[in-house]
Amino acid sequence: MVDMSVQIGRVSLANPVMPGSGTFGEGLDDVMDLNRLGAIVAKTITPEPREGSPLPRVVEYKDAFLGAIGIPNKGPEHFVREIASFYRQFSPPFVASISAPTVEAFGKIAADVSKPGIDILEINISCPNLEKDGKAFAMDPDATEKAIRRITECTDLPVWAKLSPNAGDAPTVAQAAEAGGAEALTVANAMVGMAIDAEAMRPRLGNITGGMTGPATKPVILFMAYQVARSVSIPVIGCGGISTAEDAIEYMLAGASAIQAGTVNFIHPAAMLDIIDGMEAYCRRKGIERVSDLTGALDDDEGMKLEQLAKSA
Amino acid sequence: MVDMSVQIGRVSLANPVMPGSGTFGEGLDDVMDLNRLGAIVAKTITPEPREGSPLPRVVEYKDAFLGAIGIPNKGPEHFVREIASFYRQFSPPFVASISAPTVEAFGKIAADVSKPGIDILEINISCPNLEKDGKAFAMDPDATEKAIRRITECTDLPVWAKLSPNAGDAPTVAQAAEAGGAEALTVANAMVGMAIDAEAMRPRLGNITGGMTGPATKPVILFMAYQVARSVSIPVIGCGGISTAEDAIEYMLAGASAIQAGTVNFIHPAAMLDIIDGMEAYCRRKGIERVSDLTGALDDDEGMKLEQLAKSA
Amino acid sequence: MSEPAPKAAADLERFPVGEMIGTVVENTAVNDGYNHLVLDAPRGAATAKAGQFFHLLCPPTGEHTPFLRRPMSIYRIDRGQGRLEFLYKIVGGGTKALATLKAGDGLNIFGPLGVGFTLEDGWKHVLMVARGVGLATLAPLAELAAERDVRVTAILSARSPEFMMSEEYLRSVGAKVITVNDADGTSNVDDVERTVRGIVEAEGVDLLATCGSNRLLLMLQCLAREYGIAGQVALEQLMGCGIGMCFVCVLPFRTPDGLAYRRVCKDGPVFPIEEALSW
Amino acid sequence: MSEPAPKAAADLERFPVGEMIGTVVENTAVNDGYNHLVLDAPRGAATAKAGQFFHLLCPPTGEHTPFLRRPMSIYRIDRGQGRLEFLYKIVGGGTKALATLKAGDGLNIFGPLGVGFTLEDGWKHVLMVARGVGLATLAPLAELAAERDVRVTAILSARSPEFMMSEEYLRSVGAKVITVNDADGTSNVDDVERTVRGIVEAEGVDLLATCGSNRLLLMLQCLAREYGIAGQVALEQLMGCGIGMCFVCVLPFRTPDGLAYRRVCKDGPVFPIEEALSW
Ligand SMILES: Cc1cc2nc3c(=O)[nH]c(=O)nc-3n(C[C@H](O)[C@H](O)[C@H](O)COP(=O)(O)OP(=O)(O)OC[C@H]3O[C@@H](n4cnc5c(N)ncnc54)[C@H](O)[C@@H]3O)c2cc1C
Ligand SMILES: Cc1cc2nc3c(=O)[nH]c(=O)nc-3n(C[C@H](O)[C@H](O)[C@H](O)COP(=O)(O)OP(=O)(O)OC[C@H]3O[C@@H](n4cnc5c(N)ncnc54)[C@H](O)[C@@H]3O)c2cc1C
Ligand SMILES: Cc1cc2nc3c(=O)[nH]c(=O)nc-3n(C[C@H](O)[C@H](O)[C@H](O)COP(=O)(O)O)c2cc1C
Ligand SMILES: Cc1cc2nc3c(=O)[nH]c(=O)nc-3n(C[C@H](O)[C@H](O)[C@H](O)COP(=O)(O)O)c2cc1C
Ligand code: FES
Ligand code: FES
Repeated sequence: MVDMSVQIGRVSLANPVMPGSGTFGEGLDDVMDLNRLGAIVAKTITPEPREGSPLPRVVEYKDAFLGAIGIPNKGPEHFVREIASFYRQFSPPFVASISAPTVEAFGKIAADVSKPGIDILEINISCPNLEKDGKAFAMDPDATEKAIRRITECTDLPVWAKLSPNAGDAPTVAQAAEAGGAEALTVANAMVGMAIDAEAMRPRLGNITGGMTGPATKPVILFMAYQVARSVSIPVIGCGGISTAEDAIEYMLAGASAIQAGTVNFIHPAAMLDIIDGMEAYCRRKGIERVSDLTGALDDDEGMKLEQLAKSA
Repeated sequence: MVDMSVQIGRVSLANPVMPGSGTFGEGLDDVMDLNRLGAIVAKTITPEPREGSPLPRVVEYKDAFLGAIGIPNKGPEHFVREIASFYRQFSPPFVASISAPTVEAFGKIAADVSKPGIDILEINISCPNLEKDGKAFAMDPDATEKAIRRITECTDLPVWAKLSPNAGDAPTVAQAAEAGGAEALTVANAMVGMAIDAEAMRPRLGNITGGMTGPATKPVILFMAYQVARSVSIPVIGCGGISTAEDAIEYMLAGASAIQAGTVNFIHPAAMLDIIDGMEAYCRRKGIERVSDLTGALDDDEGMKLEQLAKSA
Repeated sequence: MSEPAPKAAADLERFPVGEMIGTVVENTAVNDGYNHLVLDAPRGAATAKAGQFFHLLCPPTGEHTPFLRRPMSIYRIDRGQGRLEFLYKIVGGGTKALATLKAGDGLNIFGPLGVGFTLEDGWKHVLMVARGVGLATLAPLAELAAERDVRVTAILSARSPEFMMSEEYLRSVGAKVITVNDADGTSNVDDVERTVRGIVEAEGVDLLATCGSNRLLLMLQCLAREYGIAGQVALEQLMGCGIGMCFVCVLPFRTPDGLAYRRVCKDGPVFPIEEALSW
Repeated sequence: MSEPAPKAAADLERFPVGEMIGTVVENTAVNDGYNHLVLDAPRGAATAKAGQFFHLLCPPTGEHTPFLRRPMSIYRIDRGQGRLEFLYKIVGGGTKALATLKAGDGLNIFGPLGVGFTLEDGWKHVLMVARGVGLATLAPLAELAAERDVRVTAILSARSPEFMMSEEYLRSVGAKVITVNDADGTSNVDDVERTVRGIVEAEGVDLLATCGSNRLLLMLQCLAREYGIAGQVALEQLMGCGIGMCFVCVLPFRTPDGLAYRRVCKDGPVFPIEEALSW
């Protein structure tokens, strides 16, 4: 028997697998037993309701999903009343994802959703900071720290900060989020990209740019998770291109304590169950007793340099 | 007849297509007529000779090349004597690529290679800055500006700065390079990534991390080129995942004045000729007289927002 | 990505929607550009309803590697034989890949998905007006109506008689079929409108159902309002997940609160005709 | 990526290396895990030399989408018929994809590449010692030697007699063939060393050539030094470009200036035996 539980700050999860925000919905309740998940993560909500981006909202490019959805949502009140209460029937911890355009607004929405039935707040800081030229919070260690600090002042719930791969210096932003009081870091959100229709001489997305997700991003985000895990002491939740148990294990080896699967839910709707089963089978096969033992277990001695070869030759 | 020439700062190129540094070599002279290229770009050299990274140096991942080569080279003297003189037999402008660990060393190597037969210096600033905790120059607008300024003081040759997609704020770094005196910007170098062998619990590259290049990176770097082209007034040379004429045209539409093809040279060694021919055919078919008219010709009005639809409904 | 064995939920009642492997019985060209796909898929056939769709994982081929699934309306549900049928137009990478499937091959399908057509008790006559591949979507409605002893008249519009599909099939389930086409000029909207008015006024109609043409939709919206008849339209939009999670597939609709986006996959693909916007 | 038609250089003299489409004549299993591929590729066959290799663009299949090319030694050059032959072991995605090719299919190959074997004037006897798929690489040397009236003795080592490939072919070009295998215990290095010493001392040898085994390489390095005979070894390393541009394929070598990396694709794949390091 493999112990599949993992500890993320104050919260213990039955297993390390959960959906990425915005890639999950009630529809999956018709497909699989949601109680098997490590946690349930809701789509991001914002202080004001949003209709979302102009159409078209997606284009596929090789192994990637390039989407510009624009966080359509009906605001915090509807979220607490309708969505959070729907998920109370399920046992896994329920994670609300929140975003806001200012530090104050972050604090307010955090307070607004800190209601029974919501166990954790994931902070989507990949959104424009209206106090700083619209540059995303996640690109800016200082803004990140301020936002997370304000949120932790406004809620007693554990706070996870979701970083952006578009920030140049991931470890610094990660440390800022930790300093602000985050209990865990989700690494990471989508990579900004664009696609152009050469014939039409037009962007392929209504929003011009979009977020790239899916398998194609894995090498870059896996590295980011590795780098971040080595620079903070709070747990890292890996998220980027995870489609299989093997991908999930790679993130754990790189230093993640849990993982989120996003785009794969659109392709194989029950993929998270396959990932859980595959991770367990891997541990069993390798004689690893606790899945949490995988965290950071990468043997990352560098390959031999020529000078070392010369000595050993 | 389509006019295929483009102007990059002081230099006029017969066409907009050239290889990415490090993805080209004499070997191609046995494969195709190098005089057909817009320019010839040499592999980066450093002040001191280097053996390069430990093995293995490459792993493929879906549509990407993940490589850690480590800039093996024999230093500037050998470069001027052997490599630059070999390329004097060809007509396209010859671009040397240089890198260095300090601002001073950048200036010195720039002076050392400003020799007859070398027409342009491309500055690879994706290398660690030993004066600033080893953080790459390209991640830091200030260091970028200082390095480029020092180089332009030490050479009369046109200077192109090659940016990194790992910097969080590409426009700011781009403006810094422009302020330092760069005549053009190459956008961009490889994205840092890593790959892990879950079975062996080891990194797949000798160097642990590597640069991700090839088609998978196109959406991200295309966006970076688009963003940079709108924030500087010097030409942008697009580079990232270009394998076909269509890819090249997308970069031009996004704002690039020329393009570099990298990894595709490993897959289809004569791909650059196909790209040139394909761009010309596209212009002919569309009645575009000068390939340079493609630069920035993207029609990037946003899609209609719901509010606008409401008005028009 | 190697194909994981789909998790077939043991409990169909509790988990009615699922990923499953259908076995290709037939995948043949109906006419230039359209294919007819018959799948052995007992689990899907058991639960699918008229107007719903499946989300197909088109197989990677040497040339095409479709990443996302592709939505396809169910053209026919054969519960007796446990089969699902699709009628699809070959347009891009996904449908080209689909067209390479041969009898005996497996196809990963996900569904049944979406809100289909509704037949209210007491309705006696359904008038379907379909164009092109829209025929595929309306066909199961005809069969459903037949099961419930509701009369069906179907006006099928196509570019030319060769593109007139499923005429036979519709007649076989008891529909009265009227065909119009561009080639002989019978398909222009004014003529079709006249035909519809004739039927409504002479025979009475309880539901106007349509799919596949913007101009027919506009015309039927007006007639539905004018005559006070219920109308339903099946819409299409590019999709991501197919089950309401990603908000990729939205279209604008007229709602009581003004214009709003709704998800074609989850809130539709069949919508009340008065809410649809023309596109 | 859709396959661009390779730019066939009009001028073979000026551009001897190129991308070309070979037509599969045969692609059959030789024994468990090894395939023999025969390609119609007149341009390649015209210029290829013993010890060189081609860089193959393994076709994407539903399951495998190899991104980079895969290097393969030329197993046989049939200039008369304009054919190239390869002998390959099925190990991963690329070679699995290769194994799906059928007669008549096209295969995009790039070459000929690298520095092959050198036969100096006046040499009279070549002793080849090969193991496993290393046989593939040495076979053209035997044929080259035969053309030049140089005598060849080949010691072939394999796991068991079933894995003994190309024995017939080597005999047919006039080589004297000695086979050893693990199954009957004849392939251990000490025995092979004794055999080599016997041949060198009894018949005289001008070149020791080897490929495919680290232990055989070490043994032959010593004997080459001891007897003062030339030695050449064909090496393998993971490759990117195949023509010396990317520095992916380096291995460490003993050089006059100490250890240094060299590119297997461009500086090799055949190297002087004394420079190779064991691996
Ligand atoms: C609910 C629903 C039911 C459908 N039923 C059928 C059906 O029964 N028969 C049939 O032939 N087609 C049907 N479609 C359309 C079908 O999904 C698309 O034709 C298919 O996805 C195209 O895939 P492709 O890879 O071949 O083309 P792509 O290369 O993806 O696209 C080719 C063209 O088709 C457009 N397109 C792509 N996906 C869609 C989509 N989901 N809806 C509308 N346009 C799209 C693209 O914008 C592009 O212009 C249905 C769509 C929906 C949403
Ligand atoms: C100059 C040269 C000539 C060769 N000639 C032959 C030949 O005649 N017959 C033959 O069967 N093989 C030959 N090889 C090896 C052949 O290239 C590899 O077996 C092949 O690339 C594996 O591809 P794959 O996708 O099937 O396996 P992958 O999935 O890429 O790899 C499977 C395993 O093989 C290893 N491998 C991959 N590529 C190479 C490589 N280039 N060299 C060594 N190991 C590798 C990987 O590290 C991995 O362990 C040659 C290699 C070189 C460099
Ligand atoms: C359609 C879509 C919508 C998303 N919406 C959100 C969101 O609302 N909030 C958020 O933090 N991340 C959002 N994401 C990002 C995912 O949670 C996840 O970080 C990303 O998809 C990377 O994981 P993947 O490669 O497994 O898809 C969205 C991603 C997709 C594809
Ligand atoms: C094997 C390899 C070596 C490279 N070496 C260098 C280098 O020395 N200097 C440099 O500026 N860029 C180097 N690059 C980056 C390329 O010039 C180019 O920026 C990158 O490959 C992106 O383009 P692509 O997607 O077309 O490959 C290298 C890339 C590869 C694949
Ligand atoms: S396709 Fe994802 S919400 Fe409709
Ligand atoms: S494979 Fe590129 S240098 Fe050898």
